[in-house]
Amino acid sequence: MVLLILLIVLAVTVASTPLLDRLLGRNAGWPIAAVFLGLTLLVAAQAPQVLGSGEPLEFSRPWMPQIGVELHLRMDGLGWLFTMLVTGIGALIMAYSTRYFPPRRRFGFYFLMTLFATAMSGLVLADDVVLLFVFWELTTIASFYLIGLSGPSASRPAIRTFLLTAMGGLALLAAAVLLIVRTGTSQLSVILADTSWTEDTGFVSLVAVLVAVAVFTKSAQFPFHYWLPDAMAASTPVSAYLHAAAMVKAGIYLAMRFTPAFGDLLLWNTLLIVLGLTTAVVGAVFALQQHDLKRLAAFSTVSQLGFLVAVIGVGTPEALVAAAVHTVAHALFKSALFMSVGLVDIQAGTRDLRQLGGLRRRMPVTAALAALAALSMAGIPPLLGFISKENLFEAFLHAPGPAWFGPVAGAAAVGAAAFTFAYSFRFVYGAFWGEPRGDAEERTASEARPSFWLPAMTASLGGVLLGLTVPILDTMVNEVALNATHEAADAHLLLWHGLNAALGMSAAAVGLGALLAWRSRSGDALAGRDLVPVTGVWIFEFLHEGIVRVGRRTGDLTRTDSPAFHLGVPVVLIIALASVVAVVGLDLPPVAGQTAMGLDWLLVGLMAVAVGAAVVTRSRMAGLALVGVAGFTVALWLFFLGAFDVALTQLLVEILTVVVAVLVLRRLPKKFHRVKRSRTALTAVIAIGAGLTAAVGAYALTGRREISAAGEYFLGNAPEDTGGTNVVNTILVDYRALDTFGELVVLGVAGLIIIAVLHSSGLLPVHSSRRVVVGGTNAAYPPEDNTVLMRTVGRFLMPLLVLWSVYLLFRGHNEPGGGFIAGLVGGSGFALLYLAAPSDDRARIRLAYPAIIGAGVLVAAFSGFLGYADGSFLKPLHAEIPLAWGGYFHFTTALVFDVGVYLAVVGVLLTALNELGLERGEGSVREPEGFRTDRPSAQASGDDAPALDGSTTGGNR
Amino acid sequence: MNALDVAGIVCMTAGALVFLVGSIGLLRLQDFYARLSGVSIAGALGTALLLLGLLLHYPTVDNAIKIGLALLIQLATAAVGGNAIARAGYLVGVKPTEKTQFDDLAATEKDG
Amino acid sequence: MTLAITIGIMVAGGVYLMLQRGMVRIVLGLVLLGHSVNLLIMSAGGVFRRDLPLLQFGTALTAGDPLPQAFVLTAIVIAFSIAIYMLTLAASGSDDDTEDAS
Amino acid sequence: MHYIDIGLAAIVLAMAIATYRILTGPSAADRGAASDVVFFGFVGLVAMLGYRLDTELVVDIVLVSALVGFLAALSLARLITGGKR
Amino acid sequence: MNTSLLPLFVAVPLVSAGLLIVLGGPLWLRRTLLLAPSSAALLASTGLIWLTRDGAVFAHNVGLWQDGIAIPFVADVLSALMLWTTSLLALVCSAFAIATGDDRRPFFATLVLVLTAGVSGALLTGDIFNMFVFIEVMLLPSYGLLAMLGALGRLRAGRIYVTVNLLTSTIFLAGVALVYASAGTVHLGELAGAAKEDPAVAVGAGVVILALSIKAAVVPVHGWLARTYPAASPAVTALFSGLHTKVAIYAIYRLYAMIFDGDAKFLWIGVVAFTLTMVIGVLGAVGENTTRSILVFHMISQIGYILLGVALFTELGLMAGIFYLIHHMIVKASLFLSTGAIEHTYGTGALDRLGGIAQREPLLALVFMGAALSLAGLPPFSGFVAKLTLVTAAVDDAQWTAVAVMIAVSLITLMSMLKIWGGVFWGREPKPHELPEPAVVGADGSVATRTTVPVKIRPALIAPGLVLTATTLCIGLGAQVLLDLSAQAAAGLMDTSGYVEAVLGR
Amino acid sequence: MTHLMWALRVLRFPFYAGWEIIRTSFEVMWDIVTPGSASTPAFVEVPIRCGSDLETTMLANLISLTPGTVTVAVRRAPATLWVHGLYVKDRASFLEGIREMENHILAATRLTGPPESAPAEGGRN
Ligand code: NA
Ligand code: NA
Repeated sequence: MVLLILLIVLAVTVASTPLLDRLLGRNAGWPIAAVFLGLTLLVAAQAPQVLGSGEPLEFSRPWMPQIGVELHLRMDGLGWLFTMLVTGIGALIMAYSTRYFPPRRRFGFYFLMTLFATAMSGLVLADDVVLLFVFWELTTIASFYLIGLSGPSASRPAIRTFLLTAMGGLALLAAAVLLIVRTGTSQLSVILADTSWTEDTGFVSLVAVLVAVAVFTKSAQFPFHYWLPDAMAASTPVSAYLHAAAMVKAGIYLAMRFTPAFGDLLLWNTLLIVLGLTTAVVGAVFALQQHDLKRLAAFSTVSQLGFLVAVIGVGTPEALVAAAVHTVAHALFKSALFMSVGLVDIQAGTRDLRQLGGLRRRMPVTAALAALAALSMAGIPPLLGFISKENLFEAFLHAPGPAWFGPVAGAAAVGAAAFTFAYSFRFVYGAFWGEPRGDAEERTASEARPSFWLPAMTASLGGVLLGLTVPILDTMVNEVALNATHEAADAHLLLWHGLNAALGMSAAAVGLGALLAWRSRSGDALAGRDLVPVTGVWIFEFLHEGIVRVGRRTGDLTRTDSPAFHLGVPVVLIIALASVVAVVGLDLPPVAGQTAMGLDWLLVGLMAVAVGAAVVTRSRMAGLALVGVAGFTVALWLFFLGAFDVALTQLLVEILTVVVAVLVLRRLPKKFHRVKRSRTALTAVIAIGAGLTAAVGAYALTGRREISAAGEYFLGNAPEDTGGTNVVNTILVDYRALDTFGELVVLGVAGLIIIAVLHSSGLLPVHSSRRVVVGGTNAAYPPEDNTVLMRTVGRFLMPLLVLWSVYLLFRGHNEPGGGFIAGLVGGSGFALLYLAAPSDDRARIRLAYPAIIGAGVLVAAFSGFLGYADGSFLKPLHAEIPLAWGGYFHFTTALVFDVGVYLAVVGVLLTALNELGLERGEGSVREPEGFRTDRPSAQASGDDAPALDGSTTGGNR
Repeated sequence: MNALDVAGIVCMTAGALVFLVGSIGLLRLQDFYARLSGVSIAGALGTALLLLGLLLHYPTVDNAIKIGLALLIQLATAAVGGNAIARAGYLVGVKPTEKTQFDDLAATEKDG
Repeated sequence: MTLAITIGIMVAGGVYLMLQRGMVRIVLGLVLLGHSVNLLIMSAGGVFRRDLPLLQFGTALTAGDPLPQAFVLTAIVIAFSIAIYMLTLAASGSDDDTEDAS
Repeated sequence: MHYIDIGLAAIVLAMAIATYRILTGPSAADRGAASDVVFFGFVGLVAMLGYRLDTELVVDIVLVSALVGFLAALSLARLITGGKR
Repeated sequence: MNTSLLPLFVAVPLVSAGLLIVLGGPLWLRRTLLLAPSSAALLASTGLIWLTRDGAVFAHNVGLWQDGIAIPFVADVLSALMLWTTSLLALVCSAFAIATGDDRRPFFATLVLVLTAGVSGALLTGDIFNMFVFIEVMLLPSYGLLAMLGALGRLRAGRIYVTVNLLTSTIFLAGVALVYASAGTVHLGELAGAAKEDPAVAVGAGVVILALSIKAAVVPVHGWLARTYPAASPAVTALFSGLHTKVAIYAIYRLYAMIFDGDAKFLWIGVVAFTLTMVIGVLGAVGENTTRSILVFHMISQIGYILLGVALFTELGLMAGIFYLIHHMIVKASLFLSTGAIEHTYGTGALDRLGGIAQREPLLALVFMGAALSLAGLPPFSGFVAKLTLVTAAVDDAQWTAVAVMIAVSLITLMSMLKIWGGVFWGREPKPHELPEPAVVGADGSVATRTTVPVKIRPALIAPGLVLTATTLCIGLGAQVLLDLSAQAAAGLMDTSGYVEAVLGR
Repeated sequence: MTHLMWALRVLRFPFYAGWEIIRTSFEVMWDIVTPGSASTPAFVEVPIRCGSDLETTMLANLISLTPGTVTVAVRRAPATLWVHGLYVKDRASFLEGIREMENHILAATRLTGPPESAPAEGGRN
């Protein structure tokens, strides 16, 4: 319950930051600090249970039961320690922030900081690996924005930080998933208690490496250390929190948490100790080199975390005790140090050591608290830092592995500690002692108000107090070590352990450090020098650039607007698929009947001629005509195969395609574009491959069964089911009317989009190569007289076409015909009118063709809805209507449906003729009035869209 | 096979051959305007014979009307189509053969 | 087999045209491909029963499978719709060349 | 082999020849004229196939073809002149 | 449930579309006719999800013809979920189009309605030829929407789009023909398991799947998508991204489960292709320099993730894939809409011309970033759950390469999202003269010369994205709801007997 | 009586037209199948007497249908056709041939039969 309260209180705090910010501005930090303090006390109050009796607090709720993920929280000693740090240090930083920032609203800051605290608490309390990961990533996201808050210059560092820590997060995710799948649970404590997976060396090594990557990235360990100083772009309170209690400590927590599983794994020990100590040394050296106090503190964090990682890598209970103590010590001194950097920065206007000096006189309190923190960091008794370092040294000496490994590790630690002493000295001496070195401003710096330095002083004194009363930490550190290693520890923390190796090492570190500080003029001699040729940032940007470049190349693979490329790839894939099938081979049934009749060969020959010619011609007109010939041949084929309606449709469509295509082709040059020979060869190869594939496929995969059950059903039942004897038509308007409905919508939409596209883009003018050369006075020129022949013939044909089309419409259910064929015939009539007209103006067909299309769709849909009277959409209804001359007319709503089809077809043909066939005024897509008057229904559409009138009715232009 | 059938086959075969000769005309005749004669051989006589053959095979009143109508339409439209293409060719300046004796149409232009 | 050969010829020609420059040739290629698939659908119904599925005129026993015929009819109309739209695109905006470099 | 097949072959040959003319031109008008022949050939083929395949219904196709075939010819003529009526 | 209502998902928008053409009418009426069908569909599909949540399958023989003869419309939890998501997206994208003024273009509303009708039909039909028809119903309006709206290159893009899609549809139809040739039916219920038993059916169905893969833009047939989507208007891109490729993905799931019965011997092909898709897509994304082209390449990459679920074909994998699919549709549309709002207002989506928008538009920034983090698979958004379950499924199936790739790719995904973030939301604000003229003229038809950086992005442009980002957050936080439904859907795909029983009564 | 005569003339017309088509077809076909060419082509201006559009159309179409001649251009006032003839020996005989056709058409279209008066000789020489 406590755990739930804790998280809820935090979440509520996050949610209330906008309000607090609005009411209090920067002072919003006070109530937040109070809340954090309260939570700290709440957590502290759990110590008797969690630390004393070793009973962890637990809470659980289902979240993703499908994969066994729960909202499972658990606070043991380890969790308790980190929660204390998160809330305790959090309270100090929040209080500090109220004075650090200038007095105005800081919405994003408080929101993100509290979110950060929430995420961090969640992280250390999560007892579910998925939940752990969720909070882990939340800290990443929060830190990204916190860094980014500082303005444009911070965006790159923020992004670098995000990507690097997200990479670690992904490693953690991989580890989590591996564990879930392996152990069948996502509960962390169960996984860690399970020894079955830790015995599989390969598996445990993989998981260990993944977790180590997460730890190293989050805790800024070599070679991922660069992000932490990089992130100094963030404001100082952010840095203080990030470095002392949150974010980087997440890595430490993770490493400690997984020690029960990996503690005995030499790979883990070695990895952590070697890289940890390397980081400790490198970070300390770099810290000594800095001029900027904040960067110095940042490299110091890198180094101190190196110590922590390395000692966790040792894996013994004693080592974990040392880790626990040092975690606390570091949290206190590092938060104090950062806060003092902020104090100096604000009060003196700079944090550059080259400008600072002698501040102790004007800022004595700050000087004192900084010195105390630095002393703790340097490992000087009686501060807590001294005790923790003693324990660290002791632990390193007992590092696992070969006998020489412990002493070497110890020596490295001493080296790092010496540098630590040196940079601690540089920090305090450079800023507060000596003489002022800079300009006016910091000479006039004054001490901050108590409310500003008090939080820092608290942290600083905490190190002193705990150092003096260190045995009170015994229970806690023993419990932490127990939780982290699953082995009991029996540590007794003391300031004075007697004369032992660790004390000697401490002395050596201090001595060497003093020597180093003296020889390097407190670091000035080393500062600013490039010790290594490349920086981590450079490597990151190099890799980043590299990936972007590779990405660019990848995009280039398909970066072409030539349809040929995009069309060619699928064809090649099909050929490949066919080749594979051919190689593998199929067991096919025998051919079920005769697949060739003598006459068929005529059509094969005709098709070969037509297609062959269409392929080689360079004339657009010839191309069109020849493809038309191929289309006629298809119609003949359909006729051969007994598909009479289909053949008729194909024929009509072919003609109308030519009619429409001509309207377009005249706007284009006579000849097709030239194509390079190499391309011709390539496309020919692909084409032949595709042709072979199609021919073999068609032969092998079709015609090997008797008529299908469905086909048999239709032939047997159509008259009885539908009252129609034209079985194909009954399928179209009865059985599968839904297909036909879709098809008529497709056709209608084609008409609409032609209008829409022309509305937005317009057509090309007639191509110059197609101009008439004969003069206007030539008797062959005047259209009025010269079209008289076609008009006269048209006058006789038109009624025939209309009659014929109506006849076809009505008889379709029983004999060849139906809505499509009838519509195409009717549409042909309009095409004739268009073609025979002596002028464009007289060719214009003054009908609201979009409305005809719409009416077609509505009529078809209406007949569909009639079907609901009998239980289903598009179910045809039947009635026998008595005829005047006797007998009955079998009426079915399928006929209504067919009327809808008819209308849509006619509407589309009208659209094509009017939109493509008529010339428009130059630069205008408007057409003359008159059209509008025919269409009252379209009038309203322009009312509140003056710029784009006719917005739903393309005819209204 | 009755007499009508035989007549039908004869008609059709003859029509097909006429048709073939017409299209050979497309190859052999000298200029565009001459080749239009090939078109009308195929479109008029050729098609007419073929339709007649069909009628002889299915000699019903119904078919007589339909085929008669079809023939009428075919002849009318073939003629108008031929005219349209001839005029189109003339308008875009398709050159007649050198042998052409005179061109009254071109003269109308000069007069104009 | 004859139908399969026809399909092969059309596909080869269609693919060839489709892979050339210029929208019009692409459209023509796609039209050919569309035809060939329609024939494939007919082939899928079987080519050995070739009588008309018009029950007034013939018998259901030898009629061709009507279902593929209905499919083809639908497919023809859809292909027609798209073809006229593609032709519009070919003459809309600029020349129908589909490539920048010549 | 049927008697009529000679005729069928003759028409197909004729259509092939016309196709050749479509291909070679030389003028657009020639292509248009040749296309007309191909279309007539189609009508003729249908008529003969009606005979050959024993389907009276071809009369319908012939009628529709005659009605609409005209459109193709007019359209091609229009293309030759670039749309001039 | 009265199953005869199922065809209304198709019929209602079509009637509305027809009325729009015939009636015209004032703007409010036209907008009502545009929004009402999607709203109704959203409600209806919510009900449908409720009814199918326990695995029930509802089928209706359209026209009441007998089983196996009629075209069946089938709703199970998978199709219900898809219907819900597509309705939501149609609604939200229409609202966005109203805000940008796209809806005033001729036939815009009509085309969107037809598009949604096509999508619904394709999702509900249990007949592969009918699916072809509805895919065409969906595509035709898209051809117009792409070419009539959007940037300068829209006609070029339109040409690629229409030709590739037509070729693909042709291939699809060829596949349908081959299936019919061998199996003698196009009815999904009768085809259940047919490809597993008969290799000839497998070839045909394989061709169908291949065609769907092209439509879904699987590598190596992804190029067309990357070239075309950025050319459309933002609202249209969002609509397409949410609907088009996703219908193809849905169909792949459905058909592979039904016809192939999840046949294990072909799955490796999918694993290879989809893994490649993840990599190529994300690399392409990171190399691009405008918001939309980055997002479009991502989409390709994410399609790889989604389809991996079906390539695993385990209960867990399918569940993860379906969850991913729903999540992705919402998030991707949100991203297109929020970057679209910027593009619409600032006239460009080029990263180097924009900057500092987080400062000016904190809400929009939040909307974008939420969706971006979700896309990259970060908690607490739905993308995290999607990635987690999918990775778990892949680990469970021991697809180690795929696991490694998924993890690595999500880092690069984040990288490219941060590229947008750094280029557009952070960084220097652009000077007025650096921005192009607004891409679309104002609602009053005026075209003003740009003298200032646009003041404020209108709330109406932000709200649609906000709705979707809020949805992804809710799905992430309450993951069990969608996970449950996805699990149910996956179960329906693993064992298709319920579906067959519903459509054939056996 | 007039009507009966007219009906007979109408009935006769198809046979006339058919015969003309057959005759001219064989003429041209002979030219096609024999080597070389006997053609003497020309574009001829043909003044006509046809009054209505129907008559003009019938004449122009018959000209086009008969191989060897094709109507290229039409004018309604004064009614004139421009015909491309493949075998134009001389202008007069060619015009005479057309006039013959016209007579048959007018006989069929007019109740009164073809006008006896010769048209004004507007043609060129
Ligand atoms: Na263009
Ligand atoms: Na002639």
